[in-house]
Amino acid sequence: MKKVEVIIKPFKLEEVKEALAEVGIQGITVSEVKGFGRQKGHKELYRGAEYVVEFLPKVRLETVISDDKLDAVVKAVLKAASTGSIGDGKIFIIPVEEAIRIRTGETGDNAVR
Amino acid sequence: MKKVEVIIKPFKLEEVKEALAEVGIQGITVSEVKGFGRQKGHKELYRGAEYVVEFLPKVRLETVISDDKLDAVVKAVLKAASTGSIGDGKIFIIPVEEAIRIRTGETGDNAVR
Amino acid sequence: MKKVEVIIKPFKLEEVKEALAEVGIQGITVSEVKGFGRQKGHKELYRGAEYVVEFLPKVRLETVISDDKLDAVVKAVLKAASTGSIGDGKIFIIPVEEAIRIRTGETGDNAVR
Amino acid sequence: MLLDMLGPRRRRMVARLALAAILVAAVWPIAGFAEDAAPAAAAAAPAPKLDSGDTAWMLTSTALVLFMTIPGLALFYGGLVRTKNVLSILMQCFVITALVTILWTLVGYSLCFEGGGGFDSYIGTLKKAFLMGIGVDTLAPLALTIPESVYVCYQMTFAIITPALIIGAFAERMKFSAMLIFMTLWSLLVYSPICHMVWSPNGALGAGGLGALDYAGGTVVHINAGIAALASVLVIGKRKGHPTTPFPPHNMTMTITGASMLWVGWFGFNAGSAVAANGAAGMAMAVTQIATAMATLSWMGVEWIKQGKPSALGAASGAVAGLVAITPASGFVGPVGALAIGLAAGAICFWGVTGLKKMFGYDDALDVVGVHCLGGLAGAMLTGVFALHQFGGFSDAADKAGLVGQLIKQATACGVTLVYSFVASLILLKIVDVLVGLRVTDAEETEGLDTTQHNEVGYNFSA
Amino acid sequence: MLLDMLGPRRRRMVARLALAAILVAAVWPIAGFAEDAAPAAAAAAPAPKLDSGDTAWMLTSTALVLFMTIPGLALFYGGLVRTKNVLSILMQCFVITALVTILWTLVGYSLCFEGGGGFDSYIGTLKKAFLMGIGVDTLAPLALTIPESVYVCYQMTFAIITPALIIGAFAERMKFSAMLIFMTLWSLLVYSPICHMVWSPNGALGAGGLGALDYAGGTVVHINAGIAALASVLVIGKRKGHPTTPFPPHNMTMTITGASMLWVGWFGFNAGSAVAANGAAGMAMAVTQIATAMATLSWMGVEWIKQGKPSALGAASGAVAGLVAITPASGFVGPVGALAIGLAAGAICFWGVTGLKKMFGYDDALDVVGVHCLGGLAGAMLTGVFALHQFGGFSDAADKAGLVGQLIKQATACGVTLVYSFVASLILLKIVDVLVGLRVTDAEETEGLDTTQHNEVGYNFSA
Amino acid sequence: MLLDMLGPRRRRMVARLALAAILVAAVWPIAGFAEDAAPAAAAAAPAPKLDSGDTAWMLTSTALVLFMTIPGLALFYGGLVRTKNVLSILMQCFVITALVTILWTLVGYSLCFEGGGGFDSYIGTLKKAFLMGIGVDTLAPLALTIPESVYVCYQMTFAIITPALIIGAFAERMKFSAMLIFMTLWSLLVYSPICHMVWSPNGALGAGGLGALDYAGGTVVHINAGIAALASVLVIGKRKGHPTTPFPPHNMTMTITGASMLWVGWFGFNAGSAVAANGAAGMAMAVTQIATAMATLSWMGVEWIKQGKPSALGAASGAVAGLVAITPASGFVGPVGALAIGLAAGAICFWGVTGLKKMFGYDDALDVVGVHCLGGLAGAMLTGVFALHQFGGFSDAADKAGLVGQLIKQATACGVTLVYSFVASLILLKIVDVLVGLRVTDAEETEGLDTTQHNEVGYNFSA
Ligand SMILES: Nc1ncnc2c1ncn2[C@@H]1O[C@H](COP(=O)(O)OP(=O)(O)O)[C@@H](O)[C@H]1O
Ligand SMILES: Nc1ncnc2c1ncn2[C@@H]1O[C@H](COP(=O)(O)OP(=O)(O)O)[C@@H](O)[C@H]1O
Ligand SMILES: Nc1ncnc2c1ncn2[C@@H]1O[C@H](COP(=O)(O)OP(=O)(O)O)[C@@H](O)[C@H]1O
Repeated sequence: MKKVEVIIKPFKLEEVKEALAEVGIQGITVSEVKGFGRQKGHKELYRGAEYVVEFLPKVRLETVISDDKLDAVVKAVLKAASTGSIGDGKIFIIPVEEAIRIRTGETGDNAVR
Repeated sequence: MKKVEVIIKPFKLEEVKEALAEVGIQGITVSEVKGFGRQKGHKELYRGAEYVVEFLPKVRLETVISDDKLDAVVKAVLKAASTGSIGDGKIFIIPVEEAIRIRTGETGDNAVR
Repeated sequence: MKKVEVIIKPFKLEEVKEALAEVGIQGITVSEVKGFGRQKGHKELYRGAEYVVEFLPKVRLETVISDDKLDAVVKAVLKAASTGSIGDGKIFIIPVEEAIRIRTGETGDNAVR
Repeated sequence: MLLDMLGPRRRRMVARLALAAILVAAVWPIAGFAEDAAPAAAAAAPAPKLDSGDTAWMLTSTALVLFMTIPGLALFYGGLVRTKNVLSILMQCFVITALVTILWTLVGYSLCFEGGGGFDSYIGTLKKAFLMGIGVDTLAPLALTIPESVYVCYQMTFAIITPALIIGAFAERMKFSAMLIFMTLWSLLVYSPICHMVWSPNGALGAGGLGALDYAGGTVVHINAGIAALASVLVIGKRKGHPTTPFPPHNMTMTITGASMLWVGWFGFNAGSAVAANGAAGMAMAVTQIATAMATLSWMGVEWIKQGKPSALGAASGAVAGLVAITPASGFVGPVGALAIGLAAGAICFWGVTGLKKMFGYDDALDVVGVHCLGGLAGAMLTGVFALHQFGGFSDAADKAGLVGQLIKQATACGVTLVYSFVASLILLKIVDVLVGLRVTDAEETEGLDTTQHNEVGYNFSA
Repeated sequence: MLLDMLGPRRRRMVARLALAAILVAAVWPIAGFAEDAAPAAAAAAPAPKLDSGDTAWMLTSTALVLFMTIPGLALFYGGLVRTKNVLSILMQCFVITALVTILWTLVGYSLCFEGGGGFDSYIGTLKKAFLMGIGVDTLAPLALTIPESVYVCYQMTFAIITPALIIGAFAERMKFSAMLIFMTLWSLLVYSPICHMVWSPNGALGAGGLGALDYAGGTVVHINAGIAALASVLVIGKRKGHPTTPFPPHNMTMTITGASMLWVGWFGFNAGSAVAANGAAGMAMAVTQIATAMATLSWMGVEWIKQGKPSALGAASGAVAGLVAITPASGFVGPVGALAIGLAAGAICFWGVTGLKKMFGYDDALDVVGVHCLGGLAGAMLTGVFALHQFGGFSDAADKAGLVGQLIKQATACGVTLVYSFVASLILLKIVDVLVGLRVTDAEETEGLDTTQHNEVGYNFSA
Repeated sequence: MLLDMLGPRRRRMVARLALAAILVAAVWPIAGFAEDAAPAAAAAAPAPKLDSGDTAWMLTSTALVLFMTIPGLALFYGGLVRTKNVLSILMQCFVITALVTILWTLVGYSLCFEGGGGFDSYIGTLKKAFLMGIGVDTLAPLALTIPESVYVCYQMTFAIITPALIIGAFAERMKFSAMLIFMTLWSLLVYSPICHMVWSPNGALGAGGLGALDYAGGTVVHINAGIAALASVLVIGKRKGHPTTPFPPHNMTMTITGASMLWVGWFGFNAGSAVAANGAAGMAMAVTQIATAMATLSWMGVEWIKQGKPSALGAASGAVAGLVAITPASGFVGPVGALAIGLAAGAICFWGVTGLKKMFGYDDALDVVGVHCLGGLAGAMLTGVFALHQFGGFSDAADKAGLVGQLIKQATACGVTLVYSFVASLILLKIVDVLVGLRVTDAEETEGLDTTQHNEVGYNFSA
């Protein structure tokens, strides 16, 4: 199994979620993160004090999938999340040794199906 | 070492934390996430516009442990987090190559003890 | 490639980010987490009911890097994040199989450069 | 809609109890119509005339007291619950405001203030149901320098805040529908008689009867609401997790904001109770301010000593305790009395929400008992002391009764209110429980009242 | 600064349209100066004298109505938008308050209330521009017991809230600069004539003209703002994502707080419209409270039945609907009329924000049309019914006109307001669109108005 | 409790300084009792009579000014700090309200307004300590149409807000205990004499002395608080991280809400300073509204030009700047003067919080110096201009003094206030620093004042 971690622009969440659903992914965990990268933040001003917001709001999706779905998932994300402009984000693939569904105790691919 | 990532229902946090403490786990990092899975969200209505809250609030616990504790940890979580109803969540086990305690520079199992 | 996950005290964020920039790391994802460890929380009191805040606010930085940068990164973090007092946090190193830049489709080390 | 599914056996029980409720409810109106006694107190004076200054102040006071409930009390209470229940609190305050307004218009005002019926010691008549007979130019029979329409509105705001205070006790677990039914019954069957007994010229407890002093609502509002609150938590039970899990306030800034609004709005409550813009109103404002300030410092001091640090919630609670305690006294005591009452109220109510509550172990979520019932009792009794001229007060009646005499009157009025309100509230709650069930299910409680009762959430910061 | 980059062709167009705008703008003042007609209505009375009670109440009412816009309306609206636009709402309400104050001082008050010009049926003169001639001791010509300075301020607060209401419709997508220009024009060219026609002694629609009844601003404020809101959403278009993406409120506690403040402040709006502290003010307060309460329950009931659960937003919306609908009626109807108007308003406006809006598919972000326009219309028409003595009202004029007669007058006034305000608003919006562009770019809309227009964010909880 | 651990050497120093403090503190009361001079100004008039309208307005004004501090100022300031310090701000405002109320009751009112002692130019006597001699029917010696109890309360709200303004400067780093001690001393030893000098009939700076004009507190409240704020940041030092780390506001919606409440409440401040419901009050309200609006637009304009975008914080700051600047002028200037004062105030204070602050590099956390001190100075000087009839004002005294003459008077009063308040504040702060230490530890500052001083946190959204 693999964990696919995807960092995207917040307003792309809906689209990526749907793209994943289309390739049969139903389990996703989402968190709000702040990103620091090539895309530069905007300036805010408070009473003359300039304040550069370097960390931009991003959304992280994580989904653990069986190895055979990896390609489809990556493709789906690439398509749905890309705007072509800087700051679109990244996909990271991380090995997962085991997955367990708490409710049933199912393990392995069954747990993430 | 392994990282055990657990996604649970928010109100189970206290119980799972205690269960982990009982098997000797003291270091945990917790974050609020939103989950998308088989458990369906509720509907909210704003002036007649229906709004399905698809992402449900979940809590993620992460703990990095030495390999020998893995079984105990998994068992403890399974017991504490399960309500038997859909949406109870998942456990993922991910390999960790190294852990370092920032304060002391200790590494490996010593760092997570 | 490796993912370096760092849990630090919130007010250290700025310093660690700069230390990472100095060793050439430009891509970082940051999230707010709550930590449970040896450092004990403070007590809050609400109308006589004592309430121990066990989970302390921490910040997690994640950065995916090419293997050759690992040493420099760990050293930079250790130096910037340490206060010598309990609760300074941890560094975890996790294997990453692949990284993809969504905007360009670049993969591997190129994606995280 | 409102009725949940019931089995046949339970349904029969419901029917029986509903019948009982209707009977009880019917007593008052019938009583009210029974006899059209002679015209009330006032009359005969040298042709009463509207005073625009008094009217201006009473219009303002009405706005101030309404402001106390929405948004004041709503925010004070709302900040103290968990995030998942914040809207249920705001909604309850808001809808109680609407509900009681209608009840008051239909029969409440008449039952409270239109005396002259056969049971005039206990309850009014229905002669002014639907505000019948109140025109643009009608002056208030009990305050002949202002229009009756203003008097109706001003008193209405008291009838609104009293039930709204109770919701703090059973917060985070009562069904919205049950709350509505209970408050309807409570307003008519508990608030009306108590209010009439204390403030109507021929009421059993007030100036025309026993002679207990209650300037702005120590018994009518605070003891009444506070003891009903106790009844409600005894019937509905503790929140899941109490007392092991802590329930820290989800938004203390909201609570402090609400407390500040209560403080400011309370000027309408107490200084407005002079029903005129004069020296009595001025002094009532002064002593309100002084007692509140003193109670704030008093609670803060005790907390600082006992718990090591002074908290914002403590300061705010102290202020509310002071406001509650000075309420019955505010037209009768002077600055020194106010200092004493404030000092006592802060310390006593601190004990109420820590010691007393722990002692008995009931789950009064937002401390209505410890602050309003206890603070109201302290205030009512101390009024019996500091209203006397020898203690810096201004009440000739109290002087005449003497210290002990007046204290007995005060105690009696408190006792009657405590017993009647407690018993009646218990009965009404049991009835409502049988009718629709008081409490949400365990799952609903865990999920929170906002989504389960109202299909909404308080905050959506990441939307 | 204010002008965005324009191509030469577009620039020419701008020039032409700007010219047109200036011409339109110039008409009123010129008209105003045209003729100094005979002194207005008042005069001749037995030496008018300031009444301190009336003055006290009007000072208070002014504060209350200002309180309705900031922070009341700002919070009510602010809570309903997404987090990234919350400051834009607060800022718009705040700056409109400042802007309209200055416009009012310069010419607005004079245009609205200083009649006697050649077009006295439609617009005032500029004789009191810069508040010229208003001294410390000048009494208000239209309310001889209070200083004119107070009258100026009181009416100013109405001129402030009316444009502020409109912003709810085009929320989350209009440029701040465009909003400022539009509101400047709208205030002068739409609010002023409508206000003059309805409330100036010789206005075409009010007591000295057609005889339509509008006590506190059903046409002037609510229908006027509501229909301009419709115009604005037709011109500016839908928000990105509408209607597929949901836009849930980001902070319902803020919205309920704002609604509560609106409710309390509205006492200044309606009871203040008596311009005195007397029985008329008192009755206006009473019926305001009753109608609002009834509308709250009415909306809640309909929602409960139709959608399964009563929501806090529903209750708050119902209250606002009731407040809107009772506004034109508040000086003319009695308690029973208030109950009826409230009942109707809750149900009608519920349909306005669900049925009507869906039917036509416009994106009125915060339901200004459904609540203010529709509620205003309902109120205006029902005023024509319940103002009659036979339906519990107090208006001799309505009695004289008869039910049908008065309804025709009401409908006419509504119609004139609807048509004039809609058309004029459309034209002004088009002009502003050409001048600076009404709408932010797609990218700005996605990022949110707070950072793109104001360089700030609403919340920084983790800072 | 309050005293931290001290070494023996330091303890000796404390003892010495405490002695000094007590001596200073003792001067006033002793002075006060020294001589019971002849009855003050008033008297002799044709039997003064309470006016219910004036009383109504002053009761309302009292509520409005209290509303400015809690929750107004508390929210305005509270939103601007970081999340971890929000409760410390709310708590400080709340407890200062309580503290000053008690001080005022005990001696403050008497020191400020009960003249006739041997040092009547500088300070009052203690004859009315504990509000002795003030009964229900006592009329205010300085405002014979209202009860003295109301006058006491009204002036109390000024004594409350003045120290509360100062906390903005040293926000996020002062110990709560130190703040309490400092404010106690400051209220008695700085506020009392300045207030007496300006507003007491025989005060050295006011109408009976120098003849400087200060209608509602330009010197007494704003310059006084503003310069004390400067003293406080010089003594306590910068926040950790200043100026490299940005400290963005944690909740701008809270700040805008607070600013709105300040705006509305300020009507009580300025129009209330007429101590009557008459034309003077009306005109004060009008010019307050106009100057505030103008300053809002003025700050917004400057910011827009200088920094590319207009911010909500800028608009709110501009409004406060305008309110501050019009305060001393509000009873003397006309609409045109108000426009000018507003225009100036917005631009000057913008420079105060950007240019001036950067120039000197002090860490005035929430810009008390730049807005209140500078705005107060601007207002005080411009009062000397626009109070003259030739500039649209109403002050005969100013006309008599002539432009230059009046400006010198104004400058003198400003100068005296600046010097006395600055020096006295510096000394008091040093004393408190030695006594208990002014500043929290580095670790506490990092963790935040909410948990370290009050054991609480502002928000618990995920609870
Ligand atoms: N090496 C990395 N490790 C972890 N997160 C990264 C890394 N590089 C980028 N990110 C995340 O991806 C987001 C987008 O990256 P950025 O460099 O701004 O643009 P792009 O994805 O177009 O190269 C960042 O805000 C950050 O959250
Ligand atoms: N494949 C997955 N990858 C990541 N997170 C998942 C995955 N499947 C489920 N989750 C997380 O677990 C939560 C519970 O899953 P769900 O399918 O609703 O019920 P159950 O755990 O009973 O199967 C989800 O809300 C989501 O946060
Ligand atoms: N084994 C672990 N797995 C995951 N997170 C951990 C682990 N141990 C510690 N942490 C995180 O690191 C933080 C600091 O750890 P703590 O034990 O308090 O102090 P120290 O890092 O000095 O040993 C914790 O609050 C927690 O967030």
